[in-house]
Amino acid sequence: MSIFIDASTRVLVQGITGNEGSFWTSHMIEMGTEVVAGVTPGKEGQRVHGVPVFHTVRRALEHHGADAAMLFVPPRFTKDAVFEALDSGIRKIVTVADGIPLHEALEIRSAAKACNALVIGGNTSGVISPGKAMMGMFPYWIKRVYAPGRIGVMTRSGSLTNEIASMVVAAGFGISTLVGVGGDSVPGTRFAEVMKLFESDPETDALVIIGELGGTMEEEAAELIASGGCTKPAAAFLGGRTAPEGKRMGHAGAITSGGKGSVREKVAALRDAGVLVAERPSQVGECLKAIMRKGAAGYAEN
Amino acid sequence: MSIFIDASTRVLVQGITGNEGSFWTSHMIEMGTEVVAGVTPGKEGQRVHGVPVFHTVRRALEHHGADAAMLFVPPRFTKDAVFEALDSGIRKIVTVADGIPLHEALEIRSAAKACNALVIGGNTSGVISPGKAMMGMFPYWIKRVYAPGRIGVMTRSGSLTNEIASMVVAAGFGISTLVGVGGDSVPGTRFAEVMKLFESDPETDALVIIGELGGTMEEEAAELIASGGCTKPAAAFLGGRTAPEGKRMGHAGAITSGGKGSVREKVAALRDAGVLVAERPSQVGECLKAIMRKGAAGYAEN
Amino acid sequence: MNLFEYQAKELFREAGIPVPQSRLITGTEDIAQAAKSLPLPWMLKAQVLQGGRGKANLIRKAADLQQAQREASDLFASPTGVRTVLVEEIVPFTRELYVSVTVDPVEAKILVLASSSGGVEVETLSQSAPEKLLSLHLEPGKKLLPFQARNLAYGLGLEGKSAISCSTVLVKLFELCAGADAELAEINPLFVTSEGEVIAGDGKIIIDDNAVFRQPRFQMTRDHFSSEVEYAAAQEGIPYLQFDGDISLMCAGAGLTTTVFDLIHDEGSSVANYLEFGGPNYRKAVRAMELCLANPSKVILIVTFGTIARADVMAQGIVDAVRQLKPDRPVVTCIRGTNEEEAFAVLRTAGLEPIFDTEEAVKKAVALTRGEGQV
Amino acid sequence: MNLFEYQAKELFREAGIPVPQSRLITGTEDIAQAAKSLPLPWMLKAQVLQGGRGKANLIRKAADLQQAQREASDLFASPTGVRTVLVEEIVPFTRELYVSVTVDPVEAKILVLASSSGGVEVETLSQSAPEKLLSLHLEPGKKLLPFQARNLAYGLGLEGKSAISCSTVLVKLFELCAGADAELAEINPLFVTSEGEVIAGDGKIIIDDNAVFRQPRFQMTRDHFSSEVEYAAAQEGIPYLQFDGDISLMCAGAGLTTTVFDLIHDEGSSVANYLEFGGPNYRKAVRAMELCLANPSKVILIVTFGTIARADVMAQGIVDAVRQLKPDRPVVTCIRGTNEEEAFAVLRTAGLEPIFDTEEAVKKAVALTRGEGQV
Repeated sequence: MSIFIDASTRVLVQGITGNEGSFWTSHMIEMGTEVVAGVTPGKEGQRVHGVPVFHTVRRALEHHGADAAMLFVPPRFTKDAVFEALDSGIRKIVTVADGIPLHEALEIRSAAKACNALVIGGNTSGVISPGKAMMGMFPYWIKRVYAPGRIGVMTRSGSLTNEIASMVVAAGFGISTLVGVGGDSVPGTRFAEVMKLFESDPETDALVIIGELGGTMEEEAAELIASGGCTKPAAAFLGGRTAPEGKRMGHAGAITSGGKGSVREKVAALRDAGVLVAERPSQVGECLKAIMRKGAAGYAEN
Repeated sequence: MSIFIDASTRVLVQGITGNEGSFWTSHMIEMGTEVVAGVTPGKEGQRVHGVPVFHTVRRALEHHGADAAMLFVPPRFTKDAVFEALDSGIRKIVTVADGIPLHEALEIRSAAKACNALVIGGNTSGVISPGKAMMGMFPYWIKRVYAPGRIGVMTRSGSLTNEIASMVVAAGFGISTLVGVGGDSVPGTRFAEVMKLFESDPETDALVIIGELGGTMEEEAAELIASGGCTKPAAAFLGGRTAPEGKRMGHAGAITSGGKGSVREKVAALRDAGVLVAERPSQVGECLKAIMRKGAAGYAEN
Repeated sequence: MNLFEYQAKELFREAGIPVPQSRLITGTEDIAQAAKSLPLPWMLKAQVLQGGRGKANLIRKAADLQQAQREASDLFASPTGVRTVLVEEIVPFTRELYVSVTVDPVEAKILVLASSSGGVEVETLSQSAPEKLLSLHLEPGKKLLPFQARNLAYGLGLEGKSAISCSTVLVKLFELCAGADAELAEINPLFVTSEGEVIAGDGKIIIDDNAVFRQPRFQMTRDHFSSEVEYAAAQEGIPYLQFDGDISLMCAGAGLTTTVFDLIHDEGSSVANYLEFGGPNYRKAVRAMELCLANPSKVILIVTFGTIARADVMAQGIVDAVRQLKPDRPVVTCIRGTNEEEAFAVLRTAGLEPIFDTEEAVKKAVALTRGEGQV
Repeated sequence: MNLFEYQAKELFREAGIPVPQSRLITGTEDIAQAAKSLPLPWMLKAQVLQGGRGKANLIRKAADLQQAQREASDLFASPTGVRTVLVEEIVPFTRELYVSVTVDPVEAKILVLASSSGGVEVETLSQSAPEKLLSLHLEPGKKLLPFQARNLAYGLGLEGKSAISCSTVLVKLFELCAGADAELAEINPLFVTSEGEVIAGDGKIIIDDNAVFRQPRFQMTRDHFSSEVEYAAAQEGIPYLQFDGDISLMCAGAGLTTTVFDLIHDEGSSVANYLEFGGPNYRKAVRAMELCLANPSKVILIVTFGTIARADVMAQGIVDAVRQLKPDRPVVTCIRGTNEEEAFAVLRTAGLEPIFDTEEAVKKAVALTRGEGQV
């Protein structure tokens, strides 16, 4: 299967009766995702696009097995919903909520780490394996962006991801899985953790990292590659190369302070680790082609 | 060695410069206890009865190895002192403080359980292995009470312990180790946990349980014996047989509520498990003699 | 420290837990004033700390003002000593639940309990219908999360709005328990109305005595005690319980005092008061004996076996007390422990015959209550 | 949200962290009044959010009233836009420390930092003297215990009273951080006086923007912004940054906007303002364009690649905005994503030529700033 989700993954949707939950549930189903149940307190007995709704995760799981939880829950209730899923034994969670309080995001990641769970998000579009399944909100209907293939993509951004993914596809490649780790300063899962999954994924040949200023996720990715923890060829594009110090560029996590988190440092770290970094979106396709050739050459040498 | 402490146990004293800490440190040393260092923030460089004082446990341990911590610390600071000892890797702690807030006592026991530590107390006289070593405040100088021997004693009380111990000694026995688990409603360590230590202690032949109304420690002890977790012969004395419902008899833990915690139930449970329960202090010696005979007979039968 | 129902409900209200409208009155004369702002019919609830107020007829219903005045004056005249009455609107309900937060000393966790059979004691519940009693353990320091509260509420069979209301109350009660340093925070019954609202019908909160120093809001007042002597002892910090028997206990050490209490009953006698002057109070012999003398007991029995509470110091205190207070009844002394030989000598100087054995001392005291063996 | 120094110190004071005596003034005329209750000499500290105020000459010393008035009027006349000045007593100190509480997103823990070299930026510290920077990680939800604070304080080489004072401050700062939903709570420098007292010399607190809803005490005011446009955008909830270049960005998606920002600079041009009208704001094209027009920019560049922020809806918004606002400068549009074909049609109806490629759009906009390729 793909690294996070495929057509056999049984997905539970928390917050399924809301506008967003209902809308994207129908798209997740349309794309082939197996949505087994939904949860909204007080709405048990309803159905949303044919999916039965339960008051609680616990009650839903009495009737339906689930491997993953998709959260369409407002940011202030996200911690509760994540803990509810974890408490019921679910170990793969995606939350799209934009605006999770920082200290709660910290608790979410801490709890996930403690029980070896993966929480993707918040402030993300989610995870998609084009042609197979989706947890989140992607315009999979735009085929020039979300075509299936063997490139693993990781990103902190939303619309920039559409931009870069379109370049990947334009260059003749497709996407195995795309993971949006989200734009918050404390995402539940970090690049380096996603890369480990891609590393052991037989369906992924190469990686594209879509980064930006702020934080240290790109540096951690570079460190993982440098230490041999990820051996697949990787290309990257990073936004915010010319961003001024101390200004938050849209995302909570996209800020440099005291010289830390600058794209210059990130690019240097990635390049030192052997990642081919594109200067502009339109170079991403060429970079991919180059690393794939190099990768093939590398294989030939062995 | 004895179950908790003997002459080779290196003891650190937290709160050593206070009146109580200083007074009982001198007695602990006099009795043969190896007190290696003391801790009082702000008093590093002093000596108390020859024992060097440090600001923190961490700094003390940079100079002296320690196996156990003895706390003469006011109740409001006890949680901090226990956590400080645990944080430095000490796994045997005795705290005599009377008045530890309940929710902090809960945190103390929870933390101790989480790292497999033994915290004895609060609201206790501590632990003594007569003739060897002492952590706490016992009148070891009264030889008709604290004579060495092969009986393990567990108690929730202070002065009643002196009373019962005097009966044990009067009957011709002596004490291997006496553990005061304390009179609080959430002691750090419970009877059943102490009994497991006595069970594997080659220096202890039989047990005396000094219980009282309230809580479920005696029932847990009975359950442990009934389930085969403690096979040594045991006698018991329990105070509060005629105590009225709902009245707190001195100790925080000594209260029955809604019929729970009555001595009648405890005695029934202990007797069902084969414990010989004395009706009055003066019967304790006879009970001990009886179980020792029976125990010997039991061995002969095998 | 036990809080009165009205105090518990005050905390509930502040925590956002719905409670019935009410007025607190301290005399029948307050009834008319209460009626101005609180529509009848009412429940009149005596504010006493004992359980089972219903059975003890300490809760009355009043349909109109006349009846309210009658019932109130009856309650205030109760031999139990009713000093305040809570006048409360009657809440129509469709169900009664039980919810509480307490500590589990074995697991070292916070314990949340909920049952769909409210209105009865939790001990009864746990015996009669344990399957109806839901429980949840939480690590100390953790909060009850809304989803956990919802699991309990739906587990009780609640639906619709009542499930949400109940889980909200559970979260708030949990926070209240930790914030108030409570041993127990209980709502029983928690009414469920036909509109799906929940309202705390009765409340019980016990503040941890070891934490009252940081809960300055509630103080022990005269209302907490059934006698002046108990109140005076509490203000002195001396553990004291009032009984109505023959022997005043003035002992040191909770376990030993309790044991002497048993031994007296074994001998067929009875206790006038339980008093402990050990630990931090071991120099307060005079005050302790004064409290004993405030009882119509026949004998004062003093038993100690102290370590830090040195026998000689206590003996000297007792001698001072006897000289100063000149007790009108016999005093039996059994003082052992650190420096016990010196203690014996001190007692003898005052003409008090030291006894060495607890049970002998008890027998002596009991005999004295019967006029035997007068010293 | 960044707090001003005076706000941070207000929180410190309430938390029991000692701060210098001070008065906040909003004009030179307040100086005389301040002098009545605050003895000179003083520090005059401009209340602006930028770092490095010392180097920027935004902190002045005043020995007497005349000097104070001179320095204050100078500060208020600063081009930075100084609206308030903190007048503070001068604290004589023997040492300066650094202490802070922040979050570690990798470990998912709270991070406490302390250094014996205060008064410099922590980033400098961590590079120049990492051995002097002590750190401690705590699980979220846990409190900093006094012993942990003492380990840090003694670790800094403090002794006697100053060690105790410093550890007390650490415990309080830690609680403040969690209680105020802070991303960062920093005291730098923390003065140590010759008497062993510690006093917060300067303070920096950043409240988590995602939690300001439950921290109602501090609101973003005009003082937080360097221009009216920025303030107006913030009130609208539209992410906006003020620059002084040629191209007004009106894009959707933080990452994409930031990338366009880079591309413009790569082309040798400059940005007038960064503005994001994606996500919840994707129907606010009119308001967004209004904000862009408030700048003296030469071109408005619109780039989007939306999913939920549908291309056709955004295109319609842009068309409405152009019709309504009649921009006095060229508008370049590059609108892709959900329903992009419909979007192209909509744009064309209004005479806007849709560009499909981001880099092409950027090039076009830059050319337009140079008067080339006018549409």
